[in-house]
Amino acid sequence: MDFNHTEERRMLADSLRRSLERGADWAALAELGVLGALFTEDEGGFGGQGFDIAVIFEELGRAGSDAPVLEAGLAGGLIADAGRADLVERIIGGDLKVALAHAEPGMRYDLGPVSASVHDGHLSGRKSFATNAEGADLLVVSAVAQGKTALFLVDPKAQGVTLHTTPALMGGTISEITFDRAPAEPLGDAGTLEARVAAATLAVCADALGAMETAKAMTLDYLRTRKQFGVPIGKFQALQHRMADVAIEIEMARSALINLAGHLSAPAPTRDRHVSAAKNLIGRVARLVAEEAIQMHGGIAMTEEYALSDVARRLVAVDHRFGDEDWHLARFMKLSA
Amino acid sequence: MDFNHTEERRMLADSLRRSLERGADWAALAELGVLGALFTEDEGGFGGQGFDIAVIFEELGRAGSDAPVLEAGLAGGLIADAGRADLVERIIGGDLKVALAHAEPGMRYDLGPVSASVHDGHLSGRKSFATNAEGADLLVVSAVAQGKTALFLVDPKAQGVTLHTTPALMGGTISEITFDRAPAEPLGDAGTLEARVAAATLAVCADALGAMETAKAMTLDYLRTRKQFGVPIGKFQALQHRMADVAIEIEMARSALINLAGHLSAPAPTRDRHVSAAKNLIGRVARLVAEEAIQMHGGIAMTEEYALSDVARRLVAVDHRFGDEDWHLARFMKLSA
Amino acid sequence: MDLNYTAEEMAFREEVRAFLKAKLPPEIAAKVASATQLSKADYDLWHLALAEQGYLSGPWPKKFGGQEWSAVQKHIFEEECALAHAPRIVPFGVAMLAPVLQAFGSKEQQDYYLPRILSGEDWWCQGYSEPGAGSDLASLKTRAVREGDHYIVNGQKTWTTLGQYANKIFCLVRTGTEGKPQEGISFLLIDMETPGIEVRPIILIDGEHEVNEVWFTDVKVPVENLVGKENEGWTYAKYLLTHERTGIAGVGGTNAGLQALKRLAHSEMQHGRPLIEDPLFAARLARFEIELMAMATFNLRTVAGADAGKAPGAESSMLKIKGSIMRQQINDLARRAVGPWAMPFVSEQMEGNLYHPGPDYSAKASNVYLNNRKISIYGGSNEVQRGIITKAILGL
Amino acid sequence: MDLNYTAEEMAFREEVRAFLKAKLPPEIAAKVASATQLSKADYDLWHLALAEQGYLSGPWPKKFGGQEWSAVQKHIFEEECALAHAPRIVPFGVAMLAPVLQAFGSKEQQDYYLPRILSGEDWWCQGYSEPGAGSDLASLKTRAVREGDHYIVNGQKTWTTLGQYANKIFCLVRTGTEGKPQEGISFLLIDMETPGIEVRPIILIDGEHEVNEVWFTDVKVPVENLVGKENEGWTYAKYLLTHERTGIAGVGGTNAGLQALKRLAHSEMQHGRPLIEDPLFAARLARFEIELMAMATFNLRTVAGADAGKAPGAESSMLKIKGSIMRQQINDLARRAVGPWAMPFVSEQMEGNLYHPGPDYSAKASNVYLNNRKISIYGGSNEVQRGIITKAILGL
Repeated sequence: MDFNHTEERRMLADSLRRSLERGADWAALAELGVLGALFTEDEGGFGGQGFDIAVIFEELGRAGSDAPVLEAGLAGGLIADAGRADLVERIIGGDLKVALAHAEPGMRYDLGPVSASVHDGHLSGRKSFATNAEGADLLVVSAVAQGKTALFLVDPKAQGVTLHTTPALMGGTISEITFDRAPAEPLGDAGTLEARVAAATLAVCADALGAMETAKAMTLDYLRTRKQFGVPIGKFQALQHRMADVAIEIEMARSALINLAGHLSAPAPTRDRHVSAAKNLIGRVARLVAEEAIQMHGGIAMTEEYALSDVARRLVAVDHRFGDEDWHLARFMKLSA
Repeated sequence: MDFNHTEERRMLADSLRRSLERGADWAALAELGVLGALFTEDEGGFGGQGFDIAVIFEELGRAGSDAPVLEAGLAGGLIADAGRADLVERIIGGDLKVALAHAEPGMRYDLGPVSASVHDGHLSGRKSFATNAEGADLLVVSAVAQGKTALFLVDPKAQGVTLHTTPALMGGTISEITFDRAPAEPLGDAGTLEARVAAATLAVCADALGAMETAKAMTLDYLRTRKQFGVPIGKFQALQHRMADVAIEIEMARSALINLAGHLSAPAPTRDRHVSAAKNLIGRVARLVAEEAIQMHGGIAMTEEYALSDVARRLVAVDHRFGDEDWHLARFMKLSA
Repeated sequence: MDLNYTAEEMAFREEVRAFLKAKLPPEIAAKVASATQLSKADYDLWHLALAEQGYLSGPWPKKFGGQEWSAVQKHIFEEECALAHAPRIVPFGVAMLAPVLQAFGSKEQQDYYLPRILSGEDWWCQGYSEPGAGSDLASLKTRAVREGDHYIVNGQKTWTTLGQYANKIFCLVRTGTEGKPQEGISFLLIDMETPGIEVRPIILIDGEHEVNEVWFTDVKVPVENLVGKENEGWTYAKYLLTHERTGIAGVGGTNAGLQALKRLAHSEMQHGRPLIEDPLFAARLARFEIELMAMATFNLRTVAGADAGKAPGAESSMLKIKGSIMRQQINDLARRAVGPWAMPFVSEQMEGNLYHPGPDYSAKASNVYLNNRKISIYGGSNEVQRGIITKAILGL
Repeated sequence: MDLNYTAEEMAFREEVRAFLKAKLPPEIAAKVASATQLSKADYDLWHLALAEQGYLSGPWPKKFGGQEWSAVQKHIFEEECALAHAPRIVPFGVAMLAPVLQAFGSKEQQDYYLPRILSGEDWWCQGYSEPGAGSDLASLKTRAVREGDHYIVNGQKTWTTLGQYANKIFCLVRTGTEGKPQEGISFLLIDMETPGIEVRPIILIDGEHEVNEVWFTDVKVPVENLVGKENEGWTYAKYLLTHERTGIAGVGGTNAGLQALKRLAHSEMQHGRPLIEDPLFAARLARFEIELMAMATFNLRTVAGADAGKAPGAESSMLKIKGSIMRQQINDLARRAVGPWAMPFVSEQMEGNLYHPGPDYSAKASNVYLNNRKISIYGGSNEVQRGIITKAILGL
């Protein structure tokens, strides 16, 4: 048993943290190897394991990064599963930004059924909640063809593709996409979608942990410096004890994340049991941390200008991505029965 | 709208409180009118409304009384429903102690189905959770006769009746009773059982409220006097804030009790919705109050000798009488759908 | 004990309902229901409708043209308005400044300002909080120095709600520096048109513009704008804080939120079934409703007590804590209920042609959840309220 | 990162399992599983079985005959013992006094006492707490005054667990009154047979006799029974408190409780179906299991860190808080699960032929729930632990 990250992962995490502090752009992330670390050696990368994803996304979450790294792993992973090494190489190199358009209105957090369809090489349908699709060079889109759900590549700038993009609660963007007979290139079947979504859920959990650490650090800093009634508010025992509980819950979240990362390659029922356990627990803790951080800060945390607001929204959004607390609890119960 | 008790009820509550402090016995309770207040004028008493029950049991709970008043109202109420004014008069006068034997192993918190049966005037079966049946002069027992559940009167000292009695978590006693062809006198049908159990559930809720007030008073007293690290522990802000939350929840419990008392005579679906709302909420608060009172006291609260242990057990037992938090939540959901 | 309203109270409820049905424009109610920001015109329209009906001054003393509503009447009025999705009454003039003027203002101030509050000619905002003061209100720093017939005001106020629409502001300012921090504070009425006042928007965590900073640079305020006596403003401020607390639990709004959430949960689908049928969600909803039933009665007990002449006092602190937590919980449940539709995050302050792509009921779920984190912070944070309970009720 | 045990650790687990299977008497395991009180004979039997196998001294240094188990080994041992329903090892001699003697005792003390601990000849109990001291241990008042070759001890200790079985007690006593309260405390070994010692039972809220008061009246203790130096006992006590904390989260016991509860919920019926199928109960169980999965890893992270030489320090405080709360939660769930069977309340101290009328799994549900309220109080209450976290981890 060993709860230390490998030297390589620690180094990647450290340099990623420093780069993000300096405002790393997409090219810098690719240069650092962040994108390569999302893929296994077989796929042309040098990572792709649960703990690779964990260390990278914890740093992205800590820094509050909006870079579309999750999409590179999720859509890129599906591209890799289809054997398109040519595209994966360009993703790892930072030359090709990809995003997934799978969810549809009414699916809520389920992975199906899909209504979009492909006929004669053209895709029609409406997709929701596509994160960071705006600015992507290539979309991976699920659709029904010959009665089965399959994956397709669609150029977002092609005829028949319309994006309505808004800011996303967690940062970055989120798009509703309408496909009206848009040209679609077959990519492969959707057989690995669940596994890739499991990895993306791990990414969200790790991102949340990083954001929690930032929220905690900001709150502690504020408690130490902000004075009220003549003393730093961190001297008030009621806040101290609540902050101690917050710190404990963050350790619980970190532990759940480790469990998930260590079982990402396990057979699907075991993997998904850990996915749901971690997502449920981390969803709960993320909300606690966001709400306590705001409450302990007081008014200043309510302002857009103060950096905590971004962090808090990112934490609140955790529960809305890839299934909320209750959705995962129900799945955990089913998988444990 | 008026949230004050009538003058009569206030006087009854005050004198009951003082009598209990002086260690009132059964005759004294009858003398005070406590037993008469459980019955309506039609039944030969001078109360019987939700708020009569509320004020009486709040005092009994506050004092930690083990007197079988709940049984007088529950079994006695069923006797009154059967039109046995002769017996009711003796109950009100304090000459006849009664108890109900209805629940059976396996029924959990449901009110049926009943397995005990009556043939040729003799009752056979096993009853559980009969509170304060030990020492009762007469038992009201439910059993199936001619295919229908009906109520019977059984002398607990009669041939064929065996009680196994243990102390009850909330104080008083609880008996398993085996009936082996015990002589049984028909009382009536079981059509008013639900209404009488609703009233008994109100009694448990009111009793809980009284016990909460005692737990709160004892804890505040301890917080004011007990010193640790040189100061009264009530000066520690973390405890102050938790105690403030406890006080708020007790006000919520009191409010739920008022809602229930005010709707005890409403049509069954409305009545039971309030029964379940109050029992669910008061079950939750009772546990919180018991656990926080123990935790804030520390070690001394763990000892049998210190009076809080009785109070805490009484509060913990609330959730086990007439349906627990989840049982009532499920019923509330059903009644609200 | 009687949980029923009197015949008079029920008649009053019917009257309010009829008024709301007749006078509340559906498009304004729809905005309120969907948590869309109201324009100044929307507020003004509703203000005038209420004034015409005499409801705006309903709680005022009769000698100032009011009807001396009982606390129960106020409660009924608030409950019905919330259920009808009426805009909230902007409280700063009608419910905050007016009682202070009625109690401590000069005859001239009363005669001049009170009618202008009702007519909508003056839109008042509140200048209490300052950056760095928070719940420790008494540590305020904005200074007013007497020079002849004027005070010269310098400093900064913050969290000034709807200050962007106001033409008047009532301020707590420091006129003395001796004694305890509470001493040396005065209560000043200031015209927002006066040179040296600058209003700067604060965008909140929900992306909206609701509050402002107000900066004062050598602002000349006539001495006749002083309310009561110099250096005794703290007394008036405290009076104001304890005067109008019957609505503090926000039961009306929370109940309206619960009803809206129930409707929503019948529309939103999960696994092909309405969300309301999900046992985990249904249990959350039921637990909440059970608590709300209790809180409504807790609130009424306090309200009825206020009518019976008992000062609500520290019970208000209990109601504020529980009420704010429950309001936040219903917002949290609504956010959960809309599922992934909570992710598109759009505010009316954002640029571009942004609309929320989901069903109407989902558009503001995140914004409202985020915005209402404020209610456990403002008006004395829940931590401050627990401190009040500790002293006043628990005696610790 | 590697969540797997090493081959050596897995082999050790197998060895422990085989030992438990061969040597743990089923009737003792049944008592533990049903929370029935163990007799002194039960404890002694198991103590000797462990001693024979060398497990009792497993964590001890090799120079004292131990095997220097790693923290992970200790964890594996505790986990397997809990799952097999082995009696807990009474820690006072083996795990508490022994490390102190090994670190600070004289050669004579080590040679005399350590073998007697393993053989069971001495049953030690702990004389730390005093009435009125609670978590503020340093305020202790029991006095030891030197007279010639003896200390004369007067005072009172409390919460002395299983003191009714003990023939020896190690005590913190006050030998000096100057300086801070922590100064002037000495660590004394006392024979319980000495005249002037009286042990009085304390019946706890669960109705059982587990702890005692120990009264000292002019008790003569030979000076050679002083451990280390006079007035430096606080150092040794602190060493003891921080030495053995790998089991502090109680994961093994909580996990055993969860497994038992799952079995129970398949037997107990509600509305004619097993309780496990009730969605509300199943959700409680699932939430708990999810948390336990995380806490187990949190615990292992700390345990593995201890092996890597990191002092667990304030992380132990986190584990103590979370571990005690979760242990209490599983007891609470078990109490809920048995439904009305929680009401018959029977303890072994009660008189008469009392047996619990319900199914076996229900007999002690209330008692265990009540008894384990202690674990968030003793050994430094959770409030004290939060204070430690505040200073040591949060830096507030």
